[in-house]
Amino acid sequence: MIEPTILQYILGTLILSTAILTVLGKNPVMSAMSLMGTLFLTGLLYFTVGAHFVGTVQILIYAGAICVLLIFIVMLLDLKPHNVRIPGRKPVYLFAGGISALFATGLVISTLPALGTNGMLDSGVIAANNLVEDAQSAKAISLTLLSKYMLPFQVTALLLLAAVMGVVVIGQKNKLTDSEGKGS
Amino acid sequence: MDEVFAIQNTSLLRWIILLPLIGAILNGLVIRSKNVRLSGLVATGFSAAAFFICLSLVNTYGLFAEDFAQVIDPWFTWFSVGRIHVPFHLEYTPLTGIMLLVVTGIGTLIHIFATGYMSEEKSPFRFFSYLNLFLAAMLVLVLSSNLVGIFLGWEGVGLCSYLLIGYWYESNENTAAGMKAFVTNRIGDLGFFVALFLLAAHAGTFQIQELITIFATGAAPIEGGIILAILACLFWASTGKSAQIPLYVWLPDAMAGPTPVSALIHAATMVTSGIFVSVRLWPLFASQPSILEWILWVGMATAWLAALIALTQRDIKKVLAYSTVSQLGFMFVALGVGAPVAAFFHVVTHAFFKALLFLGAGSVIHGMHHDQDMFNMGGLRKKMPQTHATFLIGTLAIIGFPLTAGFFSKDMILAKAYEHGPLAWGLLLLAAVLTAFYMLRAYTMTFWGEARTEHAKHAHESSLWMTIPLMLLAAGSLIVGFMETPPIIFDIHALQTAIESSWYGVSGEIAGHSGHHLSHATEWVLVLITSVASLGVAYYSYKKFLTVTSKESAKGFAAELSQNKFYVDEGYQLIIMKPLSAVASASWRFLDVVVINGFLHIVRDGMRIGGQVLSFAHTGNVQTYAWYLAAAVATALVFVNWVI
Amino acid sequence: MNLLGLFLIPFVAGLLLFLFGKQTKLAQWANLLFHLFWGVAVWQCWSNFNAEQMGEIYWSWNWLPMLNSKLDLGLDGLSMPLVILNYVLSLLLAFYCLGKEKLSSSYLALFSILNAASIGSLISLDAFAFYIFWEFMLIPMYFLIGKWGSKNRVYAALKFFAFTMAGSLLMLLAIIALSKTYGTLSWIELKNAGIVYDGLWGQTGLIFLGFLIAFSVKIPIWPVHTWLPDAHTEAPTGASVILAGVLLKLGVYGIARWCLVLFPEASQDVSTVMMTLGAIGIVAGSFAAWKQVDIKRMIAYSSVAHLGFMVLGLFALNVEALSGAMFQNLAHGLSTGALFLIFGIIYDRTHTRKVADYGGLASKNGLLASAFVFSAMASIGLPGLPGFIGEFLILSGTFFTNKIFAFVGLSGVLLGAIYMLGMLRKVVFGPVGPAVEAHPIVLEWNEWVAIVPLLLLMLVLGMGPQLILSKSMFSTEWIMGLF
Amino acid sequence: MESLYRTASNFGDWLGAQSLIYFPVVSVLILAAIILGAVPVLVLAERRGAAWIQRRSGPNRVGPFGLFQTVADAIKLIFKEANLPKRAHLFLFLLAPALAVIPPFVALAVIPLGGDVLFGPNAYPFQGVNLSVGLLFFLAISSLHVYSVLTAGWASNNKFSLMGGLRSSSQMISYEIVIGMAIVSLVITYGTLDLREIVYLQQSTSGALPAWGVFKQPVVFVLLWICSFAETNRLPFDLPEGESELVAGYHTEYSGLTFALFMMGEYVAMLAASAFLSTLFLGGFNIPFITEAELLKFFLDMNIEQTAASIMTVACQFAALAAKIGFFMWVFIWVRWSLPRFRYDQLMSLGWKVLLPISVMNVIGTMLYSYFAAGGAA
Amino acid sequence: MDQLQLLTGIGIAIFSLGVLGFLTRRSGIIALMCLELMLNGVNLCLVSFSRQHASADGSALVMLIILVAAAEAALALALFVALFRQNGSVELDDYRMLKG
Repeated sequence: MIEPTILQYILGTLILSTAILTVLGKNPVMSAMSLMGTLFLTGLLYFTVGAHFVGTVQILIYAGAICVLLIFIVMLLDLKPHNVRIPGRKPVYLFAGGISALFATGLVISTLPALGTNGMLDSGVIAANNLVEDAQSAKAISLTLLSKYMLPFQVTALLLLAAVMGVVVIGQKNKLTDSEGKGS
Repeated sequence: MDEVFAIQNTSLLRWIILLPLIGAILNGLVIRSKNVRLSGLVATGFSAAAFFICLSLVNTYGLFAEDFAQVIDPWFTWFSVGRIHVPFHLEYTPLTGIMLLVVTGIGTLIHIFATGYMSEEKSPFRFFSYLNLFLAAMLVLVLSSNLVGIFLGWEGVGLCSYLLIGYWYESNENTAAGMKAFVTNRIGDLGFFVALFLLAAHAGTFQIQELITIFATGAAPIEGGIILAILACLFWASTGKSAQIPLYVWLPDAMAGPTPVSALIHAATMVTSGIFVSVRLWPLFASQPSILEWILWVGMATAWLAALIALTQRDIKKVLAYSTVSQLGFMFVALGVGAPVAAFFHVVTHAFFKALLFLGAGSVIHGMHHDQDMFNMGGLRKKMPQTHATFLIGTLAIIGFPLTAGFFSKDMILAKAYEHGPLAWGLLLLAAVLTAFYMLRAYTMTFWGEARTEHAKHAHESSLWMTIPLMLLAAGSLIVGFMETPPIIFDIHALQTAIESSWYGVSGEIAGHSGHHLSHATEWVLVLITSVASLGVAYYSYKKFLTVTSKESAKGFAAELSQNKFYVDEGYQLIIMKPLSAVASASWRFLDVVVINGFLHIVRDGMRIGGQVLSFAHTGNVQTYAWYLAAAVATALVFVNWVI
Repeated sequence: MNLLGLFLIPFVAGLLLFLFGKQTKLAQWANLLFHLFWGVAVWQCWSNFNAEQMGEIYWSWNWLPMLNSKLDLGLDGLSMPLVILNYVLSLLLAFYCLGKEKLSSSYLALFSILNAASIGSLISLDAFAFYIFWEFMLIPMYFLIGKWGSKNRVYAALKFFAFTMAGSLLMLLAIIALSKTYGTLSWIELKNAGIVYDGLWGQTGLIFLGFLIAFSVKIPIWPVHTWLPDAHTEAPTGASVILAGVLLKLGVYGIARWCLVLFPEASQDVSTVMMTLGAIGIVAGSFAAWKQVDIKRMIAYSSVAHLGFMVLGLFALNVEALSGAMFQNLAHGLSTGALFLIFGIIYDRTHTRKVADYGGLASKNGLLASAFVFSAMASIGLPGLPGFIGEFLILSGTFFTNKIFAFVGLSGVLLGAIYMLGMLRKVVFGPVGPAVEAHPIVLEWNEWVAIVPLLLLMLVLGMGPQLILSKSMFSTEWIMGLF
Repeated sequence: MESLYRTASNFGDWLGAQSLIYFPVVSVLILAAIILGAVPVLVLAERRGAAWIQRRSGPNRVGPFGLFQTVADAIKLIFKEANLPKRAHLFLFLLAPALAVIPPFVALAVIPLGGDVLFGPNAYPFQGVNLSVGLLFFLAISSLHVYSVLTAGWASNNKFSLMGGLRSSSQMISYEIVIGMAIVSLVITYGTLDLREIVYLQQSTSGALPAWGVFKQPVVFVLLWICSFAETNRLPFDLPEGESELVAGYHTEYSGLTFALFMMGEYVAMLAASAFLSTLFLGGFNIPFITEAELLKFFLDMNIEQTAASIMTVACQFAALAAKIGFFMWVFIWVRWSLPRFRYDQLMSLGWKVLLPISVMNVIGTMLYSYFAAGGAA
Repeated sequence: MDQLQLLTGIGIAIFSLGVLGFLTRRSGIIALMCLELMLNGVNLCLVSFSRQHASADGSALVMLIILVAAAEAALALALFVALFRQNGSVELDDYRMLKG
């Protein structure tokens, strides 16, 4: 049982607020920026639990590439707040809120109690930390990825290739999107 | 019954069958020569070879031997499953021997004749290979030692007759006639099938020898009803193959085939196979007298009906055809009165003189450039003397002119009929008289009087290919009668011994039948009555038809009726074929198309409509689908967390 | 006895044939070559085939433990003749295909895979494996009909697929139930598992019905037969031949192998009903065939009638009838196959199926005409040709159990003569028809090579049926021993 | 002094950043001070260098050799008004300069500046943070640099700025691909992502040469060098701010302190890049031909007590690193005043059609090499 | 409360927010962002699970997810650009070509 640290609380609040901004923000650019914030902060959160590699990759790809793309496109299409429609219909919001609330509660109920309680981490913080460090190290992850998840790994590679080709085909007209497509 | 009969094995018998078969294959598949002489000679060669083998057999194993040794050719096992065991064995008995000689001998002669007759054929090889094939099948029928084997030949000859009737396939009539022949025979064969089933079910064997030795003598526990049923079925089959009422209708139409075919298949050999089989199985028939009555009266009716129709036919071949039917009726009458010997005797003699008549007619038709209407002939006796002479002999033989073949056989039948009862005798006598009438009519109209058409004027005698067989057959129809003669003349009984010795020692005496013999006086009386009546009527009809014009045709209701064959074909069409065909199309159009497919299409359309109805849920908007998804997952969550 | 090769060779061959792409000619010769290899395997199986056993497993692979399914391969008197038949037909078709531009490499490939599937379902002694192969047959067939068929092909293909699928889904349910109940799907184990019969509407009964219906659709038995005429009519020649020659037979085989053996009591219960259906099939099929104006359709309906005979034979439940049915499988496969093949060859030249367009074939090509007549005669069961043996055994067997059905069957014999000869009369004989007039009907060597062996085989089987009967005798008696 | 370290790390623990920032405050403070001090020097160096290259005497009035020129500029900038354009997105407009400065700082935090400082048994590495994935971390952080440009371009609501922003974003992303590929082959060679380890790997001497990365992966060295120009928007890749085309690109609207922040950000980025390059290829803080141990022993032999000796060692090493950084900085300046600017399509085609293939080829080559060097075993 | 519980909670919250956004926002690009949010939430949970069991599986899965997300984002954006070029809008309501 490791109590969460202040830093983690801070990060959590930031993450949630940026996420809310993303969802509810009027201005697409702001949403995109705050999405970037969410992702970046999530990366930091990974750091706080010792998952350096994952955190780095998260920042590198999510914050560094995907969000740039998003923002880039938003800017390219020049989506102004006034041409981003927000549904005026209350019930939609109500329903959606209800459903997502349902998700939240349901998932929380079904997962949280199981977490943190089992012995892995209660047996001495340090040992657990080392253990976790090892488990989260780039080496361990790569080994898992290349041994246990070999097939998914390869398939994902193929998927990326396909995506590149698809994007090239789709964006052929416009040089910019073309290069962006490859850029991802 | 081995202790009674010493069984001799020989592999000679199979060659009798194989030789014509080889001939057929050679002609039909290998040589395929357009040259009629070549293919004719090949075919003739093979059938002649078969004939000589038969001769050698006959003089090896004897024909009229008192103590006859059974000869078997155990060839191979055809098929054998559970209760059904069918060996393909061939068997030689004196009866078989005689039939073999008749088939191969007359067959060979007809081959020779055909070589001349078919001279202007495009593809003679086909004809000759069919002929040889027919011989093979017929010989299987004759030689086989069990009923399934006989059935093989039985249907085989049916096939060949089908092919040969439809030989000139360009015209629809011929093919229709062929099909009619085949189907009618099939109807008969259903009886044969059932007989075989009954045998398989109750006797467990198809071997004729076993059947006779076990069941005719009542050695095996089998109730008479079954045997009766079997015999009835076999008789039904015979009415098909041997053209008796009600299935005789195919035979006259079968005249559509080339004349040699009519001579060989539809007069001499195939059509008599029904009688042949009955004679082979005679002890069985004898053990069931009740079936004989049926045979008698069916035969009688056929003899009459055919004779009556023959009276007014214009087509010479039709006349001969109906006379054949009527003669077959005679033979069945003979069976019916319990005289297998007489029946088979008539088979043999009839084979000769009817083949002779047909070939003569063929020669005439050939001379007349294939005009078959007698009203267009006349005065041919000058033009084609040999044909005329031989035809005359044939006519005399068939009307029973004393000391010809027909005289002896028919007289024997009449005598036996008289033994059976005056009524049968009287009717049969009248039928014989009718025979004399229409045969003389045909003869006179063809050969006497004036030539009534150009064809007739320029008719010419046929080549030796055709006349020589005629002469031989004429000789045959003069002499074959002497192998079985009444006690009052020469008193020869060769045929009787031959036949009775081929029943494996079982007597052919009819159960509870007093075998009393006629006194010589009665015999004389009968003979005289018969001859006088026939000859008288013959002379009358000769006079009547001496001066006939080509325009003349039948007058009066009876004549109409007879000329139109009593509308039997039309009746069959109306009563059987039309309703059947209607039912057929109804069953297809209604059951398959309307009911089943209709149901299916209803189901299909229902599904289609349902799909269209349900497709409104697809708004095409991503978020709608997202909503569905979310709702589903939410329900799942609720279920997981709060329900279970 | 290398049973694996028996269906792997054609399967691999099929996959390879796909690679030939546009090189049709090459593919056709390659196909022939593959048949050569396959022939070696078949010959091996035939030469050291042991007729004195039933359900002996020669090769097994525990492929799906979680489904209690093992890939058991075995060959016995039930399957052997059909394997041979399948090979022979396929080989002759391989000859037939030569030089036909339309029959591209993918056609041959699908064909080869079809063969693999049918052989597989013949030699697999495990319900699930059987089902897999059974279903796998549909796919190539569907494409063969749907792509290479004639005008109305899509409808036909869909109908064929829907019917057979509907049937086999029931079989799948039955198989699942078996696996759940008895924990095994191996044929021999199931047979020894002592399946208790609790009435036709009990569990076992329903399982039985599942199998039965699936096979009945495939055979097809009377009420569910309407897919057959369409499929046959629209299918390309080769597909028709294999359909008539092998696929339908698998229905009969399936009933003998799975229904009769595993559920004897149930079979007894339904025997009367099935025989009635079979008899109806004979009569209705013959009637329908009589009234067709489309030659292939007429042959198809004649198949319906003949398969009615086989149903009679299956459910007469005695040795004669059963071996008769098994033999009739072969006979019908050869004769109808020959009919379809010959007519297909004619159709390749005339491109019409209407009877009215034909006539006088004999004067155009005598040999072909005689081959046609020969096959027709075999199909109407002329003695001396295999059809007779089959029908005779079946009907006599039926006669032993129930005379009425035997008589109805006999009417089928008669009607067969009527419609077949009627067709011959209009197509082969008579004055020369327009279609025959318009096109030269001269056969390539390879087409002769395809036809002649069929005719010879018919002759051989007609006079020497013991060749096959002796092979299947043990099996049929073994099965009937269960009753 | 050690207690200082102690408190610092305890503070870090209290903050709950066990492994995020293992907190050697001193080194960080020193680092920050150095950087902040270095920037004006660099600016001056740039201007003098430019002058020297252009055969003119640059700023030489304020102080000796104009040493205080930049200070003066700084003061001017600080007191100048930072004007905010109308209808600009205020938040982002102000966020952009911050984003320009922060990432390079953070990136520099993972660069090892020197060996360990020893206090008795404990050794404290002279480095901002010792991350196990420092290499990747550096990339990740430096890839964030693009946001400043983007947001600046968009927020200042000016078409030139937007143009500059878009350009720079696409340019950066494209060149990051190349960098990533190059890094992959480098990682294969070194077999670790830990920069400190990498440095120590280059400590030894192979033959006549120090075991520097530049000798192991010359291609990667060149690639990364070129890319570092692109990443820092320096000539010849300074299209985002092509004065002649888009007035000043993304920072057209900026003035005063905000502009100063951009300037500073650029120079810090250059520093970071140089440090990165020198760490990876020029043996980082290693002094050629002398290992840390030798150096330490040398000082100890002059019987200086341990901590001081270690500190002196670290100082020497840091000097070595500074020298290398200086070299790179000078090359930056040199290139800027020597080469013309690329055209945009040339830039792209260079990135995609030349550098990327080369780097991929290099990766493959490296793989094969390492595979067979390891004797075919994986 | 445990660290991991906090992390997982945050992940779940992000996920739910993503759901909310995806269901309500009409702009395609923002919907895409919400998608990314959901993925991110899942990642967070996975990381905490993988830490919980001290095994690298979770993180490995995160890697894969990130890769897929990258591909997906690239494709989606390219599509949006194409759509926008065709008929100047990325509003989801304007595209109902999938209507059955």
